Amino acid sequence: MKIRANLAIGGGLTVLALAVGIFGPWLAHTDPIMDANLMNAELPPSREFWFGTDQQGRDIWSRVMYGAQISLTVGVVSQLINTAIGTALGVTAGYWGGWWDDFVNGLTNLMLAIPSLIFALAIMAILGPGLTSLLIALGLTNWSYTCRISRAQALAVKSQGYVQAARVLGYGDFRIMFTQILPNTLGPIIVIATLGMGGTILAEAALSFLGLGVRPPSPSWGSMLSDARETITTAPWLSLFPGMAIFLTVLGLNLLGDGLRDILDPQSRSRR
Amino acid sequence: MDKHARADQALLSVEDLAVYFPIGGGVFSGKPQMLRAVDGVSLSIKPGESLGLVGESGCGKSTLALSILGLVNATKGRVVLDGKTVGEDTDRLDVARTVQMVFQDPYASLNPRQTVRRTLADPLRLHGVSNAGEVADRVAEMLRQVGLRPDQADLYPHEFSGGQRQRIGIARALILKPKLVICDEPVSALDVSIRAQIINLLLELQAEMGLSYLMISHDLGVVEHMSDRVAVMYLGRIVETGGWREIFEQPRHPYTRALIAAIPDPLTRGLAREKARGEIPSPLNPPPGCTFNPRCPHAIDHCRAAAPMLSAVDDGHLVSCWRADEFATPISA
Amino acid sequence: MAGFIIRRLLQMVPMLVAIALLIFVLFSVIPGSFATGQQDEGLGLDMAVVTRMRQELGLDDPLHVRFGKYVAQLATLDLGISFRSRQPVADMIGARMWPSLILTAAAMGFAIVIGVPLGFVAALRPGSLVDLGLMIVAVSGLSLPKFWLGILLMYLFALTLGWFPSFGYGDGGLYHLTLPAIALGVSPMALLARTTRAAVLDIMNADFVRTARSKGMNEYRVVVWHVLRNALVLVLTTIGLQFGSLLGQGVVVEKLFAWPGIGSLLVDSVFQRDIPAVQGCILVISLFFLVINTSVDIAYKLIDPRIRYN
Amino acid sequence: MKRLTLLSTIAVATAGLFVAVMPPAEAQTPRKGGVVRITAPYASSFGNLDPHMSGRSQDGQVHMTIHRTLYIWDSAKGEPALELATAATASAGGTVWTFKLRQDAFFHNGRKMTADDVVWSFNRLMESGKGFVGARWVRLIKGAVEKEKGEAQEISGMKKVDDFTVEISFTQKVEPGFLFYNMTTSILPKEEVEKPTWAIAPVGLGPFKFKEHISGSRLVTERFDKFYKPGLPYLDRVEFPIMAEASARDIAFRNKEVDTSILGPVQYVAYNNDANLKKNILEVAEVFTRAMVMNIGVKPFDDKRVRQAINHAINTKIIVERLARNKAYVATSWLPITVPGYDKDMSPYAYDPAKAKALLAEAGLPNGFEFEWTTSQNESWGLPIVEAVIPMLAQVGIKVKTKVVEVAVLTDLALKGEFQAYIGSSQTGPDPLQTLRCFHSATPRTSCNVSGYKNADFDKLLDEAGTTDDPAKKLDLLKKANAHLYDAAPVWFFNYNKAAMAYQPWVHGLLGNPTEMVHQYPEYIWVDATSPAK
Amino acid sequence: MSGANMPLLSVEDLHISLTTDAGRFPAVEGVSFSIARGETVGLVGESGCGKSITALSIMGLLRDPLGLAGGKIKLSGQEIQNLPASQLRALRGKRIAMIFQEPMTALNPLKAVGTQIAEMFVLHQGASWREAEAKAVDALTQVKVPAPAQRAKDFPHQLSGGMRQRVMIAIALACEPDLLIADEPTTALDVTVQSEIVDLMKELCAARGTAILMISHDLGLVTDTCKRVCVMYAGRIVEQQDSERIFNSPQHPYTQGLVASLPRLGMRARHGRRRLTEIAGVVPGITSYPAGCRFHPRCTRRTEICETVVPELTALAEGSLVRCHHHG
Repeated sequence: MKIRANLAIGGGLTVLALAVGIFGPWLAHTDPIMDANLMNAELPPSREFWFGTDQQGRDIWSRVMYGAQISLTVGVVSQLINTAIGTALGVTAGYWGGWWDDFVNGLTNLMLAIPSLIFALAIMAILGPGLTSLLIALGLTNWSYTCRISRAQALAVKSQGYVQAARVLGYGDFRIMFTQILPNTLGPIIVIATLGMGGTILAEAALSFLGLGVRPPSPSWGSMLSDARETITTAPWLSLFPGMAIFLTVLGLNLLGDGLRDILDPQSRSRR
Repeated sequence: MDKHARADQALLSVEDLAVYFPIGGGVFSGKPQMLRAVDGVSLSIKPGESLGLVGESGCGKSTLALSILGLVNATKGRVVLDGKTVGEDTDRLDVARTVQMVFQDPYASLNPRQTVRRTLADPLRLHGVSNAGEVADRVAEMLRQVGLRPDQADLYPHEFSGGQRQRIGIARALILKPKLVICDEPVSALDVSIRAQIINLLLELQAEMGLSYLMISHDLGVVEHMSDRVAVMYLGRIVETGGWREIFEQPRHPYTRALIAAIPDPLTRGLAREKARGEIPSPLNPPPGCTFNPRCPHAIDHCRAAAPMLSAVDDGHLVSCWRADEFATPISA
Repeated sequence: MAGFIIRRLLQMVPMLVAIALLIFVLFSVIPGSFATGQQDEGLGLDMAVVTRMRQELGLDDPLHVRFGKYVAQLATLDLGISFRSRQPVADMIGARMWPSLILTAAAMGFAIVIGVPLGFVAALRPGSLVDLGLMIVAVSGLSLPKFWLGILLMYLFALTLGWFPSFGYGDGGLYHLTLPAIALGVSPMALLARTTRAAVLDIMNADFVRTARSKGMNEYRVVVWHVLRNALVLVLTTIGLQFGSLLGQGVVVEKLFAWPGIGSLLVDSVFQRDIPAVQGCILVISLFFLVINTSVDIAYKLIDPRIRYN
Repeated sequence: MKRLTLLSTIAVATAGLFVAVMPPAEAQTPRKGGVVRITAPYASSFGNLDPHMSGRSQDGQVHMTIHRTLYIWDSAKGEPALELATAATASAGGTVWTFKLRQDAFFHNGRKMTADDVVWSFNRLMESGKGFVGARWVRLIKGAVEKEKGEAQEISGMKKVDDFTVEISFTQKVEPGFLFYNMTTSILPKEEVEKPTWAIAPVGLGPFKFKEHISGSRLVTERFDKFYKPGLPYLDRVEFPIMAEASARDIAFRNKEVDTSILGPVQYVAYNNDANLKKNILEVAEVFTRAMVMNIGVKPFDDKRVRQAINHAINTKIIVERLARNKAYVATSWLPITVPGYDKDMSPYAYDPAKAKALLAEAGLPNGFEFEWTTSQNESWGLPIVEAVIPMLAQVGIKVKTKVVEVAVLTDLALKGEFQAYIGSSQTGPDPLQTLRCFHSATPRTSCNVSGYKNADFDKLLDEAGTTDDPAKKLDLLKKANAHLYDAAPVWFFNYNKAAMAYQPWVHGLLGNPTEMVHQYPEYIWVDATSPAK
Repeated sequence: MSGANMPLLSVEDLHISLTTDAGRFPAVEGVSFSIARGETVGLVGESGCGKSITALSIMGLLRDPLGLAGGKIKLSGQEIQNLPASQLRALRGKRIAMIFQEPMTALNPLKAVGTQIAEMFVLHQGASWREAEAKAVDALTQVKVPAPAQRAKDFPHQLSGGMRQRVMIAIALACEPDLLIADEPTTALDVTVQSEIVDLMKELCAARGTAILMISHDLGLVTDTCKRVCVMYAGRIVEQQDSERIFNSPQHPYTQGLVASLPRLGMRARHGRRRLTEIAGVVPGITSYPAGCRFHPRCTRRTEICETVVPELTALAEGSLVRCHHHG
């Protein structure tokens, strides 16, 4: 009996993170923004404050619970945008080929050539800090792998008999792409999206560090961690808990992605 | 020439069709080469007739099939389906209602994410059958015709065996009631013990529905069994065509003879001298003269110098070989 | 071969032009201006100076005029003059190039030296506890924010153990290079471990490995003679992509460790709206990516006969 | 000498408030030699090594080391002191000044400084078509604007009297010390400036000469032996390791890899809680005022009662205590503690939500209102403060929408008036008159009247202070103007910054410079033998 | 058994199991056959019947999830199924060699084919690489590759399918093994090339006295190539016959059905177009083998006993065995 350990651990951590993301507001003890009590600033973990308090005297437990919402929103939404862009471009490029394929390839190489963090940094500088900007910045800059994979998948699926059959039956191109190609390319795309979600959460943290992250009122794990980095020697709990939240979530997503790859995309493990 | 194959009578007539593909080439990488996949092919099929198309990999039979279906553009020549020129007088839907295809690999030719019902019903809806009841009835009827139970319609392809999948493939090809069905190696991917079921089914359906078949196969036994007439292709050209009896009993082209000699069957022992040498050359740079000459056991100097034309040796039996007259003897015992 | 290399190099040109256009357009709409970005804090700003700066720097020209000038400049390999230092951007980047390159190379070296063997070991015992353990370690490397990892490394190796300095360039030697290189190299290391594992698993299941076994080879020879090279060919793409983008990923690590690379120049320039410097940095980072990937293509041509003879 | 008297008076008046703490009197004699490593904490690189071109504090660190100008800020006395000039005399009602120059000042290239260098340097600052940051300090000289516009070849108001005497005519009554202590008016050697290496290897009159600059990593200067102050400098080298990242700086400082470190509030507390580190912290009240500026042109901020209500609604004291960690002083009005005109008898707005509510009700806003608060992410005068204030304002019914932008954008928006309220930090010294002019109705928003404040009474007070010759009266007028601002509350008075710098125990001779803590006087710094730096 | 009559290879009561998440399944059950020196034996059956894994088990190359579950494999009387890995390796390539179905993927794409042949001489004859490369060219000459010295430097993708399979044959026969196992050696090739390859293999083996175990789904190919044929169905051998008699007088209902269902060339001319005889039903998968005779659900002659009792392999005549309750 083979235990798919990565799937189990990864899935478990991901479900946990999602649960926190959804139920965070109910799990939190206090309001993460309004309940700043400067008299309680920087208290270590205790019975009252499970994860301690931050510099403003806010309950870190509550902020980590709320932060899940923002961090996961960033991860999920921007990755959805990436997936939509990458899949749309990749599938059409793979299916149609020709000049469109050349164009999409060029665009993909262009996106790859400018490292996504740099690109996101530029977009954040232009749009200004904030959640919406972040979703756009991270959503527009990480689709090249999805595009490449979905293009390769579309190319592979395109030569399958059932796509030929659909053409023979008179299906239009878009109908073929939607009903025949897309459903059969989703496996690897889901894998990339899962892995990419982790990357996006980390990118948000990196942008926060560089001063261009998502910003309150609501906290994100990345901004919490970034804000707490100065106190790593004096009040380590400030960075420990958001740091662990990021680490475990991204680890979970990565393990889940690896596990899903074994199931959904067994033949192309080494592509990419 | 073939006086029976008048255009008005033929369901399908392919007239001097050529399909070339550019290979390679680009802004920085020089001139593309021309792959002559199909190079001047003419053939026709009458209503209710079966034409067997024989050839090995790279001979252009798949490209020919695709151009009949209007999915590949002709470089030269034309395809006339039911009196209409494909691509000019027809759109994709017209062609689809006239000609359909059964694919080789029953595993790859069914969308794994669609139920049998969707696979069969979607084309109907696409072609204007909007009444839900009628769609359901026709799907059920079609399944019955190919030997499946209507209650299996809601299963997914992986729940069927290879033979059953091929039945679904046939049902899909027939659901629009086409006149011509292109069968591309319909049994070669199936288990040996299943092949007979599918061959019998295809023949029954032909009789029942008055279908014409273009039967593409490298298995001469299957072709002989199913065809009225046979065409043999080699490197994009038809090298020999005629009635099934002429082709298999008195093949005039050395390639046809080599194909027969190559069948691993006790029946063909003793035909060693007819076997071809070496391998099929790349269609990118075919040999000069008769394209079969490097492999031909009977090649003479003239074969290397000039390409023979397809010409009649008998009523309806055309061969493209300089020495066709010398091979008038029957091949098998 | 020479023709192939020239062709591949020529193919980079349109890509670079496209990148130049993209970043030009992006940064022509960025809010905040260089002049106001010059202030640290407070508003003791002399608007007369601002106005003069704008004129001097040609910022009041219409967009298409500026782009024309920019392209004309680029055509002569001139990246323009920095708003901030009034030095040629090319000189500024030139001064940062070497530190960036050694950091990137060291990080990639770390990633390859650790990641590839890790992936190999894991793949030779697929599904074992060793495999699972190694992969979780590798994936953990992918799951840490770089700056946090960097701070932890500093804390451990500089402050607690005193093995390495916590920051700075020093004389550019290994002593100062080690910690930033590890911080930067951990995520490509993890990716490489993962890719190597997958590649080796793929190859181990390949038919020709079965052929090798049927020849009577022992597993060691099977791996050395047949698996290694094929797996490395599969890993090469990942190495290329990672290496190529590492110069850009260096931003965070350079800023944290006060490493004088292009990344930290870029971030500084973004915040101070030194647009010519920003554009120059991104262009150079992209050029680096293109050069690395072109090199990988050429390397493929050298080691993979399937490509060599096509 | 008249001017100096005035300054001295002001200095005496405020000396009691100085927090600038000199290191305890040294028992040891300064040691010659050694290296000090002063961290550059504000950005990942030095922007421009030309002192005329950069006003950034971080670049100023280097300029203070390599260059000198006519005056220098005397941190001990809290006033500008003569540096390259040995005497300055005023005539014509304070509009014409004659400077006697040092005769022992040499550039690093060995050439002696003369009056020509001063004339040339100031002329350079006004060169047309160049955006020299230092221009603003020279613009008050007669003929400077004409030269700037390209209408004149030379600044007509500058005259070389002899090789070591310069006469400068101004367009109005000025105190030149407040202008020419700025490093952006450094005296530079023409022949070096014209060399192509100028931008990368500066040459000046300072105690240390340029040695090496690894862009983005460090800058090194070494002792200049012909420096004009006898026996100085002590050090062989001054190094500036660049470390913008506070967390990394903390580790590096604790690891003894750097000799000084500017402390943010978080580290200020941490270091003060550490018995060892606590001993070596230098503190100074800097001339920066942090405040939420309200746009008077936007309703309801046009109503004084609303502005006062906001000041009452916020518990400033607790924010300064807990969030700024006492690394700041609660602001009473606009002028900071170390600047003449600050009135120590005034007390800050009391935290009184009830009163705030009452004021709001009076202003017709019993249910409060909502506004957009633009902020940067600065830890001392940005988002964290806003986050702490939001719940306080909520208690009196004021809802806040935050708009987070970069500093560069914040400045832009502020100057354009595109904000309802923003929080920022303003330099509020050392010259009180110039500082208060930022609320004068004649001052455009693009200069510094960002709140758009207009009040005739206030204008009158300032105009009078600008023209009076009586120092006591001037001080009194400044106090009145400052008190006027307190009542008018065009801003939420948050705090005056306290700068804090940790230094290693072997470093001596650091001075708390209230104009900018990182601008040290390198010639006075020395290190004892325990310094590990080589 | 005396040395002279001792078969080269004898497989006795071989069992191979497949382990999946759902449990262990018998993929091959009670397979026995033997091959004499120089003899050609065919193993024929449909996909999944266990013929290929039987071959792999002889090579000792079974890998997870497949495993040997019982039985003996003897080479010249010596049991080899439990030999230590190193001794088994010494046999592989040297005494038993194997050719695989896909000549493209069975060769390392990154190595010149000459080198891949040369490996055999280095491994088994201790030759230096230089000698081995020279011998590789000889080996290519023997498999009738034109311009062998140049081809030796070629990489697999530069060769056609037929050429690649010749290279595989050269590798397999490099050390003149006693037994060559050919697993569907021509399935991926074109019809005209197929017969050339088969002829070459037969010719070379005959010259060396090498025995052949030919594995294929193609009844025609096997009977054409081999003297004796074993027919496998669902993991068991159901019939063993001289190849002459397989087409003429098959004994097992499955074999009979197969022969009757094939549209052989010339049949229509001789007998007219007759409806082909069908074998009803589907080929069972390893995890769903029926009890009793595994062919019984599809058999026209089945009775109750077939559903429960596994028929024994019974000898009918010299070299003729059948596993059926109702054979004949």
